[in-house]
Amino acid sequence: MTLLKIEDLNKSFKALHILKGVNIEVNKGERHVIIGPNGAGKTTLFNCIYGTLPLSSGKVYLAGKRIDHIPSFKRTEKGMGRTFQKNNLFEELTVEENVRLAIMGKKKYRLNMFKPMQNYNDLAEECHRLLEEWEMTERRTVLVKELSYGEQRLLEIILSLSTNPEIILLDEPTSGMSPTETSRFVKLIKKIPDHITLVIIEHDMEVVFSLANKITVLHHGTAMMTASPEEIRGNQMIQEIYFGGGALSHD
Amino acid sequence: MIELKEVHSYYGHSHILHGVNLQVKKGQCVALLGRNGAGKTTTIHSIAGLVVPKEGTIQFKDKELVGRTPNHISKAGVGLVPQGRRVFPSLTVKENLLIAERKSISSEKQWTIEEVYQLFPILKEREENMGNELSGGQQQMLAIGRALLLNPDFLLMDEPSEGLAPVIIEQIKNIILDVKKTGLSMLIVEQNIDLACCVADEVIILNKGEVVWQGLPAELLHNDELLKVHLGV
Amino acid sequence: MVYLSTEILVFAIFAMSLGLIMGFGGMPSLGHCALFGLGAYTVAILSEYTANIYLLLGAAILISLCFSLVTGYIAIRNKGVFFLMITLAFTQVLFLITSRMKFWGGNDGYSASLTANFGFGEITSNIGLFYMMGFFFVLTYFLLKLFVNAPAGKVLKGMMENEGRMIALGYNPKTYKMFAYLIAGSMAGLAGGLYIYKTQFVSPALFSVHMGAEVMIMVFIGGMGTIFGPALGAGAFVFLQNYISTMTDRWPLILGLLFIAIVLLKRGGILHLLQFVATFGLKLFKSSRNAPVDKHVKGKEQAS
Amino acid sequence: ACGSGGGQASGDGEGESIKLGFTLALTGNFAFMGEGVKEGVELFFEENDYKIGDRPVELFFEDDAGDPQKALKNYQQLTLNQEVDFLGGGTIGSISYALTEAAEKDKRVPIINVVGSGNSLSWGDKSDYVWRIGFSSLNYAGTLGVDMAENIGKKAVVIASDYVAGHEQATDFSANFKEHGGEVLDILWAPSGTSDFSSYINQIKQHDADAVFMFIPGADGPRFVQQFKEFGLAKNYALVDGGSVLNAPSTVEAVGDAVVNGYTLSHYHVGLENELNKKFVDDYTKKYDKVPDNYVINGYDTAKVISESIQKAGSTEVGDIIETLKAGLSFDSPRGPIELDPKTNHPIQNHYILKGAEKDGEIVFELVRTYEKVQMPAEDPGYEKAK
Amino acid sequence: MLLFLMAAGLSIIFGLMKIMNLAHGSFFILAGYVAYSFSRSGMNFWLSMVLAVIVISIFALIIEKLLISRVHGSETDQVLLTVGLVFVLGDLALWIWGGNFLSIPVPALFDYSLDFVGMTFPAYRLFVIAMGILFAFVLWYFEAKTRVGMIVRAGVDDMEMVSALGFNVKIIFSGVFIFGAALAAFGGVLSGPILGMYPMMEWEILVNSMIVVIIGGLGSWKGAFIASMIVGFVDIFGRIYMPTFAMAFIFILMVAILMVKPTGLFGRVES
Ligand SMILES: Nc1ncnc2c1ncn2[C@@H]1O[C@H](COP(=O)(O)OP(=O)(O)OP(=O)(O)O)[C@@H](O)[C@H]1O
Ligand SMILES: Nc1ncnc2c1ncn2[C@@H]1O[C@H](COP(=O)(O)OP(=O)(O)OP(=O)(O)O)[C@@H](O)[C@H]1O
Ligand SMILES: CC(C)C[C@H](N)C(=O)O
Ligand SMILES: [Mg+2]
Ligand SMILES: [Mg+2]
Repeated sequence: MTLLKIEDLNKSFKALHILKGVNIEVNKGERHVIIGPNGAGKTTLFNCIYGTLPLSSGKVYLAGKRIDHIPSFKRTEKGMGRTFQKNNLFEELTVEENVRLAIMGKKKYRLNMFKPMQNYNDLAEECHRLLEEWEMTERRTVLVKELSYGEQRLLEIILSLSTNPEIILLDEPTSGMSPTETSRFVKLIKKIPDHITLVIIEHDMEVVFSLANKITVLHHGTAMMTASPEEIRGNQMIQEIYFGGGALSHD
Repeated sequence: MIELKEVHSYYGHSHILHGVNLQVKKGQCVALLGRNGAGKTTTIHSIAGLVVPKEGTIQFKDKELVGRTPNHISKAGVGLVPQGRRVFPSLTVKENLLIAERKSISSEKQWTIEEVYQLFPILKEREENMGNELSGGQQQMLAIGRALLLNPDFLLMDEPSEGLAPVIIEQIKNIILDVKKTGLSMLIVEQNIDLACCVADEVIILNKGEVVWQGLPAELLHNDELLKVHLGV
Repeated sequence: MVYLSTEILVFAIFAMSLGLIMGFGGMPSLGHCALFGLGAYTVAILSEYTANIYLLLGAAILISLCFSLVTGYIAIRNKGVFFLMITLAFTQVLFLITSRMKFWGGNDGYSASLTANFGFGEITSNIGLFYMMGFFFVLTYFLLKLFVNAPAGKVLKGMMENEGRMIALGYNPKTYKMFAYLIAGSMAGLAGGLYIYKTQFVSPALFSVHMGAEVMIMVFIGGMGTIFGPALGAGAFVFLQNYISTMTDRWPLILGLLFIAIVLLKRGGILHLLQFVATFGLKLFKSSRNAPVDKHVKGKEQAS
Repeated sequence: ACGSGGGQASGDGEGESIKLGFTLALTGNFAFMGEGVKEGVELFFEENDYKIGDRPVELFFEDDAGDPQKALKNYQQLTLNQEVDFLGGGTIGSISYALTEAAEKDKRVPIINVVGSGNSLSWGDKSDYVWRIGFSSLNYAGTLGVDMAENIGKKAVVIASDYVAGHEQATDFSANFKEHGGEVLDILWAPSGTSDFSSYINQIKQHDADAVFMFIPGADGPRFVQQFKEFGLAKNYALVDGGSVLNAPSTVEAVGDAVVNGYTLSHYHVGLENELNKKFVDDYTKKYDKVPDNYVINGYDTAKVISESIQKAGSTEVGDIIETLKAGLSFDSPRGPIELDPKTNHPIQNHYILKGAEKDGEIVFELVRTYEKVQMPAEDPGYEKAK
Repeated sequence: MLLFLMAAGLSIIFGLMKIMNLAHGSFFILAGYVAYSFSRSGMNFWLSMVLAVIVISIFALIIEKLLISRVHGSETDQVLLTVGLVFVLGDLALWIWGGNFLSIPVPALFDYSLDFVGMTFPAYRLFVIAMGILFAFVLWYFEAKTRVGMIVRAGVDDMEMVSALGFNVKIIFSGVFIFGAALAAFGGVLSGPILGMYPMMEWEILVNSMIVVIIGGLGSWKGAFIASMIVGFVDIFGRIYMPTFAMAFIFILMVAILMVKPTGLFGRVES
């Protein structure tokens, strides 16, 4: 079943035509990785899907419904979550407070003005569960700005998971992570239940090939090809434009 | 060229570096590896003067760097590619480069903006765009270009390959090797062990603010135990 | 003294309302006095037709609510200084309009004569007024307190920290900002309405830049990002203004030096200063007694 | 402001001290009036050893910056906290109105309206508790309208501050000017706080008038006078000022010879030949090192009225004082004979037409004409409002 | 043009350096007061102008070193600190120069007026206009021909990084701050013969220059220049047709512009 469908998406910044008629379909439960050279338009594509940037033209469907005209916070309500390429967190708050805010985004009582935050047990529980799952419980009272880079990346992902999404867009989740953290991260990502769909931008090929079951190559703003990891690996042209030969040596 | 002795650095009250010792000789490239939070960036910052070590000495070309301000250190010939790019969003791409351009004090190789543009043609194309209108990888290129234009004698690179596509990493690798040939000394922090081992003459592994291993790249690549324990590979 | 305390209470309500949008919503309004002034004018003008305090205060709240709705809608799109200047602009326009309203006194202001009566007797004495303001102060204080600790308040604060991220978490920033703005607006209107019971006089000066700046100052010196801080700031400001000014002509000088001192001591305001002293004191106490008081202090800090 | 004075010097402790409170514009646009009044009051009590009869006097000055809201706050503070026996205040009309209303309602203290010029304070809004020592708009502008038509020119342009007193002055001037054969070509309104008058000045230039009548109190006034000269208007138009701005020492100090040949009206003139004035000018100059203007004399006479009425009433009870004032009070002041008219609570006084001149490098005002014993009409003459 | 003279300094300190300097108006009129005192003591206009600017620059240096440099980056602190300064300076000025309106005499060189197509232009005003253009030129030069403007913008983004590039950001920031204050001081002295000085004037100056800088867009001298023209025209026409509401028009104009372009006419869109 197609969960996310992008149809003929175009995006220009003034005279720069960045995305040129992108078409992508993502099925439910898929681990869909988007790769492509720097500046191909991957982040821009995410921004357009999520509504952070307005599209120039084209359509975006989520579960069959068009969503390209609704504000981005409503897309979260409809089941989308995302992380940012550059850490985008509440630096002055603790890890726990960050997570709570995130969880609350989908709760009905988020507009409640009178009942103190501490009194919501479900909130506390969910927060606790998430932190446990992602092995961050120990760090829960630390201010985010004092976390190491890798930890902050992790928190990015926790936040996007907290909104209880059906589909998550992850923008270079492992960039800046050490191999240790990266492999832990891959392990944790693999634990994400199957019903949650993941769309991931990644440059680290190990990560790409250990997670992906579908890969889209974005080049100069067009989706050159969408195929299984094996096909991508075997494609000569892609080898050239993206891997520049040799980089795949240890696969 | 540069020598750190028993450097102890703090953020506020938290003690991050517990007596780091390391040395980079002239024309040498040293790679600094370690897990997230090991203190790699802190080491870089201690050298660049962005963090002032409370104890220890840092000798650079016979000058003591501890206690000097970042601008002095930079003027003394230290260039920095910071972690997270840190390009200036309110400057255009060109201005981001212009601001760094200066004459080298000793090395004969002089980088110019044109050369940087040749290295990364996309920067030329985006010349008039603001710093934050670049893609992540393009910003990384800009940060590298900016550091080269300082024409330093000693270059600090904090995860230069972060967020770059494999082709570009390959390119960066070549750049580093080229630059090395001009006699520039470097300290590189990397997560990409392949890249690090390819360019470095020596590798240092940091853990919890202490140097836990030091040796040749080849040794490291063949020491599975080490790779597993400290780098998780 | 009673007379002064009454004034302090009114301004405390006013300052707390501004403190809400400034300290929790990141919206520095230089035009908050517009809402106060509107509340005051509403009560003053309507008092010709009715003496029912519920109606009058209700109307004050309603009018300022409507005004916040309109101005908020426009101003919320901007941030920082831009927000500041837009709110100032609204206030200045009101200032000019009220100065020209010949019918309601224009520049000369407009005297009203009214006594509070909540249905159990007229409040004529000063002390009575004091209790009345005190009641409203306590009421608004607890309402605000509830608000900032409740989800909506926390979200508002998150919004101030990092709006982009909040959007990506599914929050609509405008809703929350508007919400806070309306609450603050109606509270300021209420404060304005109450003020008339004390002064029995309104004039366009209520809409002047000075008025706007003064409340802002109260919030600042009291301590931003807290509820009680601005109230404390209002108290300190009114008190000092009255007392220093009877002692010396150099009141602005002293006030100015006070600000500079607050900033240089690197504390957010009087409240923070007090907390600092308290924590410090307790630490000393602890070190001498070795008692587990640390937690206690923490709790207090968070409560504010 | 500070509470100064007090009869400690006498030390005999006879009688409780009399507390006098003042709310004046000591800062802001109207500070030049407030300062003058304050100096006048202080001078009077200094001459009288800070005593009324044999009771010591305590003075409280509060600043209202020309804002009625603040003035009312001061009023409450002074009457409730300090419990003063007599109040002086009202540097501008709007404050006078606010104070009058409050006094009429509370009936707590008698008030001397020091400068406030609102006409209706003598008519519909008159209160037994508030007595004027300065002048009303009509009082000044009326005389000037007559004088200008008869002596200066028949065609005039009016420029006035866009606030109550400005509108009153423009109305009263125009009506009297027309009655005596003058013609008003245009009336321009400048909001208070105008700093650049060039657009007004270019409008004035389009009229072929003999004179410009201005009423622009505050800091704007001197600025206008200066720009009037700067733009070369002084050559072609006589400048007539209805607010005693021109001759204020502060104006002269600020704009220098730009006031030369300008006319103004005042109920006081430094050069008046009478004993009281000589002493007054001497004392004042000794104390403040400058010459007094009509705001100083207002302060001085305010103190005089307070002192006289308390002594005459023999008490500080509000009721007694009001009765005394209502019975009529007259005395000789440095400004000439003065009589507080109970019909209007406004003084009957002399008006002096003054003209700026340069004499031996100094700028002085010369007395050109005197109108004796001008009084405020007891009823509103109902002039057509100037627009 | 007067408006531009008022706003030029602020457009540097606030627009470029992002320092919320509410004491801008105070620098402005303080310079006027100081020049007044010098010219009173017999000095000619030009000399007192230069001296006043020097005095204010030194003063700004002290303020910057002692106070402002401690609150970099925190807008709240800057506001509070500079408001404090406004009060202190205003009160000191009141103390020293009194509450009366004071004015600097027009320099003899320009003490005449020209008639031109039925309008009168005092020579001094023409001179002020010329100075305004000169200011614009200085700012243009500052921005286009020196790296300082660039460094300052970069410094506002990331001060640490700029110093890691080898610039002594602190000194540069102090220098630019003083430059801004000196511009304000120049403006203050130049407008002295036209506007004069009186207590509380600093607020008017501040509000006016804020409006100009905001309408023009932060960090853009072009914006400030054009905005001061626009505001000037609106003001003049407002005064002729609806005197009391002239100011209201300006505010409405500002709101309208910000509604269409939330960062002002020439402001950069920040992400
Ligand atoms: N706001 C903008 N204005 C103009 N051009 C922009 C803007 N944002 C991005 N671009 C350009 O659009 C192109 C695509 O950028 P995008 O960030 O989507 O790349 P990416 O594929 O995510 O690259 P990377 O792997 O380096 O992160 C780049 O060439 C970039 O320069
Ligand atoms: N500004 C700060 N304040 C307090 N603690 C900090 C700060 N910056 C870093 N730390 C802490 O210092 C430790 C070392 O951080 P550092 O950034 O040097 O690590 P790193 O080795 O560069 O890691 P990474 O690979 O994630 O970049 C971490 O535990 C981090 O939490
Ligand atoms: C200058 C004065 C005549 C002004 C007057 N005091 C007024 O009521 O505003
Ligand atoms: Mg990207
Ligand atoms: Mg690091």
